[in-house]
Amino acid sequence: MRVNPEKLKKDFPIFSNNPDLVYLDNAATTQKPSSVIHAVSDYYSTVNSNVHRGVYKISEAATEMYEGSRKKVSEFIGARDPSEIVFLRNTTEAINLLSYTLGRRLKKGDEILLTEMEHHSNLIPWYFLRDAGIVIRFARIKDDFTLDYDDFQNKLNAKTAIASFTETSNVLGSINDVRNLSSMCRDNGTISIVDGAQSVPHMPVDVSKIACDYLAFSGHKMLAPAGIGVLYGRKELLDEMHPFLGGGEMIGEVGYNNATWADVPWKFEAGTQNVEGAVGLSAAIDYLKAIGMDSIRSHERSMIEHIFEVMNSVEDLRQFGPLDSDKRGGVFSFNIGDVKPFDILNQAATKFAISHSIHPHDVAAFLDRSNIAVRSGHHCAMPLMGRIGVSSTARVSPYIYNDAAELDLFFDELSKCRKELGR
Amino acid sequence: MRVNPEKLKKDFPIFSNNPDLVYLDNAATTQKPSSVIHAVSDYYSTVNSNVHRGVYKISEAATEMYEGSRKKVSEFIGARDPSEIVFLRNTTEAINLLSYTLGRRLKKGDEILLTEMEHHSNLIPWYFLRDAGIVIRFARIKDDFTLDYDDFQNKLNAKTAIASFTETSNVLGSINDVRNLSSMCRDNGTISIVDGAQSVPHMPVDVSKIACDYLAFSGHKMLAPAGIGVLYGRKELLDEMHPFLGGGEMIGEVGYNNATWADVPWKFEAGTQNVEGAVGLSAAIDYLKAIGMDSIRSHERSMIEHIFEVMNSVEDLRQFGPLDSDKRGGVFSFNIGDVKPFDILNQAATKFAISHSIHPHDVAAFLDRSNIAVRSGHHCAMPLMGRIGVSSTARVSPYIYNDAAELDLFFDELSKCRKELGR
Amino acid sequence: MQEGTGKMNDDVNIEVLLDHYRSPRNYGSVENPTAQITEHNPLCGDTVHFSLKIENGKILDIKFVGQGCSISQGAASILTELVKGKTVGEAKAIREEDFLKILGIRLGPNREKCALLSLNALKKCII
Amino acid sequence: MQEGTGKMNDDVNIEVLLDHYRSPRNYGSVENPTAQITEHNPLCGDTVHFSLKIENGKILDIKFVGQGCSISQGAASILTELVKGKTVGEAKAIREEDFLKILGIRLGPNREKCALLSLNALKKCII
Ligand SMILES: Cc1ncc(COP(=O)(O)O)c(C=O)c1O
Ligand SMILES: Cc1ncc(COP(=O)(O)O)c(C=O)c1O
Repeated sequence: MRVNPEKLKKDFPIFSNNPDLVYLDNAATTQKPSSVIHAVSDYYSTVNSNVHRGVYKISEAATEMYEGSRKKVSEFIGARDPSEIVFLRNTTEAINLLSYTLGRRLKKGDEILLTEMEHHSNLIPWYFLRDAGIVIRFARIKDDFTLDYDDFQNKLNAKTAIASFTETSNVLGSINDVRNLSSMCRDNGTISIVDGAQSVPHMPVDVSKIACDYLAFSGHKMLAPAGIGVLYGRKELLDEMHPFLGGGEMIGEVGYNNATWADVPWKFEAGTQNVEGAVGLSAAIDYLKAIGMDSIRSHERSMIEHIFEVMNSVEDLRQFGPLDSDKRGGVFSFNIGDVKPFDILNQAATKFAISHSIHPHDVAAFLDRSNIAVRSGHHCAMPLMGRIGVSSTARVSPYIYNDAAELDLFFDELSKCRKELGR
Repeated sequence: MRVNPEKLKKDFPIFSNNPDLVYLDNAATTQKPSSVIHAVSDYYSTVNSNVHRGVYKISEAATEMYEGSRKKVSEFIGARDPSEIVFLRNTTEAINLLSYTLGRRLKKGDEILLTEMEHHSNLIPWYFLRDAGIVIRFARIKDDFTLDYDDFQNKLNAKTAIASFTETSNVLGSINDVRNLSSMCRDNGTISIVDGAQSVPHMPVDVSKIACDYLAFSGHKMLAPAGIGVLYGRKELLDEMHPFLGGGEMIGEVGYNNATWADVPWKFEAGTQNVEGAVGLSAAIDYLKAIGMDSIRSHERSMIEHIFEVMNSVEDLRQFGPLDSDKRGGVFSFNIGDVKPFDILNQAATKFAISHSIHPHDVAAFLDRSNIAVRSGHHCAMPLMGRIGVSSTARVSPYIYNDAAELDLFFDELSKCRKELGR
Repeated sequence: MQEGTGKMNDDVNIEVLLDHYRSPRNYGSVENPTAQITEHNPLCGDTVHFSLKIENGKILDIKFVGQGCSISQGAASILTELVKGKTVGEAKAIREEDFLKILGIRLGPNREKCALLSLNALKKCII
Repeated sequence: MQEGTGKMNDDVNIEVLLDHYRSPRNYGSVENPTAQITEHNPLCGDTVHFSLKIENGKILDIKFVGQGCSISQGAASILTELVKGKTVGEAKAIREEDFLKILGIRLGPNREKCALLSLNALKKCII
């Protein structure tokens, strides 16, 4: 099936309420279709209750929905068993769970391998371990904005306990071959973690093929509510991990002096579960599956190819990402002119350096006048900003409800922005 | 204003969809009024977007709603400033945040004082610290199911770094004088943490009066969605704490070798925020404030007094909680006959010990036939179950939409249950 | 939502289960057991203890003691009758679905845990 | 939702701000400063650096260099004009609301951070 943005758009109430809205910030969060909104409000209106522990009808029904969603997620990403799916808040929590629990077993001098293109959520949790003498290394990116696989391979060594890498960069759009990376890790006896925040919503992702140890992603970036996210982990690994949060539901038996843990995945789901979130995620997956993840990938490929075709119409445009659409998701980061990192010496010397560039915030604010919503800033990837030599960028990230006409409108307004604000 | 359950009930769609439902499991989670359900779906349909970082209209609007909710929460509990309010998933996460971050500073032999009536969520996070040589002590409860304040005071000593205690027990309904407990802690130089999961939804709670250091509670137990909870902390304390989860939004500046943190409360809100949850919580607080927390407390007091009046009509009923309604929330735990903890020697000897009791699960299943939803089990308070000499209990916990007639129906059915299943 | 969830009287077999609950078969402890196990259901503290006498891969005797709801205890009693005299292999081959079918009552996911407690305990014990 | 949020052209004062952005006043560094500070806005990497010459509690000179959006840089320029010649006490007394009023443009909560960057930096620096 081909994605039909015009038709799909009708499923999203935000667009009937804001008919002019051109929403191009989907890498941040996506809009919600009626089916998801209704799944959540129907849940509240029919069976809302606590799961797992209620011996009454609505609780049994809510439990079935919650565990049913787990099953749906496990099938969606090709897991062997629903028990490999842990419901958490988001990608960030999932990676922190791993850094806290796997971190317990590391010792001084052990290494963690990341890449230069990671989101803060796949950096800071690991940085915390530096206090314990853990060394963080970074696989480099190449000048074409793709990952340097040789460098990754070279930096994998006997001390590399964990490698954590994104499948798709939220800044560059680069798609990493995580199957290859996971296989390098496996050969090296290194645990592999895939940050799927920007891939699971946008293309087919199958953990049985990637053969990674863990995969994390967020519901809110794939049409589902905020507050629900997923950690996939191989069962053998989850089984032997220490729990992360302690509390209700994650226990076996508790006395005043001792406690045992529940089986996975419940061991990792302390506290009252976000059932409505899981129900919403289930509805979102139904919606995405009806379109087909392959079709979604094709649509985004056509979007980025369209961008490549028209982007040169804008003077002084710099774009940051691979120009090969095979290796590129829909994410498009750009600037007008050079938006260099701040350097006080240089700054004072060159009198006033803004003359040849427009700050991405001004770009975004200008586009907002035409109700075009784009992101501007460091995209929670400050180190990468330094690496590519900018202080920040503007970013466009289309999804299933965006079409070429919207991109054309965006580029038209961008040209106007260049004329009005540039000097 | 007097609480009018019959009128309020009309605001909750679940009751029009399940007209016979007598929902008495509010200590587990509460139902949601239309105003909350609509606040969430309106959010999705109008301004859904990422907060804090978007330079476009819907993101600015969403940010205003999110931060507006924080302000509303801070006023609701009498905090000095919105920056003292951290949005998390639930009480469980809030207490884990404290155990992980405050735990960093403890040293071997330091003590943490809890009470015998804590929920697993206020036990297990502290138990984790035992690995580091931290000693956990428990203030006892008395035979009348109230806390032994003298024992609490006696167990506070020079080594007591932290004390964490519930305001209202989710099993016994006992209301602890947390102002008194916090003052004992302050005098002893001990950090005080109040578990407000069962109090904030049910009575006026004012941190400026309690003068505790921290307070935790959950939205889903006070008409709001799941997935949103609150940690209140005194600003001076939050300021100097290490962050808990690392990721987007909680940073100041990040390089490959270093990172600094954002100001509070954002330092503790890593990852994409649950904006719709905060919006729902805001609507829930509006709803509760319109009724008045004093009125809600009075209503629940009248509910428990009504229970005291009629409970003796059920043969063999044992109840577990203070009989003084000044010291008692609406929670009512009970059994029919003695539901003793399992003891293999005793069990084999006495042939078959179930004869004089009905297991709470069977009670709950029986009541479910009449659509009366009550909880049965250990209520995530296993140690307390042992302490009061039972393996589990059944529990009724009324809220604003429950009335005396529902309680009467419950007791009628309970008597039938006693007759049909007892021997 | 109204279906399949703990309506105790909907099922003919509920009476059989309740009878086992009220008059449990094989209640007690086997003397000099060759295998035994105590298992709890964290949902509610339901407990079963099985003691077995196994010889040449055959379950010669099995008894249980326990405490808990009618479903957990009735199911334990039914299970002892089911596996007594069977081989360990045959007992291990009983799947959760099979046992639920034998019990013949419809249960929601939460009560299922009660019903399956004894089967899971037995399997752990005769590994 | 449509109001008060970054409609750059709604406000007369936007032209003043843009003029400061395009032709910043007091741009550069004071020689031998008695106080200086560099402050970033983590939202976007907007940066301002202030250098000041303060004598007897009076701000004799103040200059800035910086990089960032029109709002952060324009506001920095406006701020230097505002406080030059004022006492430290007077500068410290400028509240966020006051400064936003002086800028005279309506901003949502996210862009407000850009506008307030320089005021916050200055206050930290003259504590
Ligand atoms: C006293 C008490 N503390 C903590 C909790 C945990 O709350 P949550 O599951 O929302 O984290 C609960 C309820 O489950 C409770 O009753
Ligand atoms: C690549 C990547 N990883 C992680 C995250 C964090 O996701 P979340 O904020 O939902 O935890 C994001 C998005 O914000 C992302 O783009």
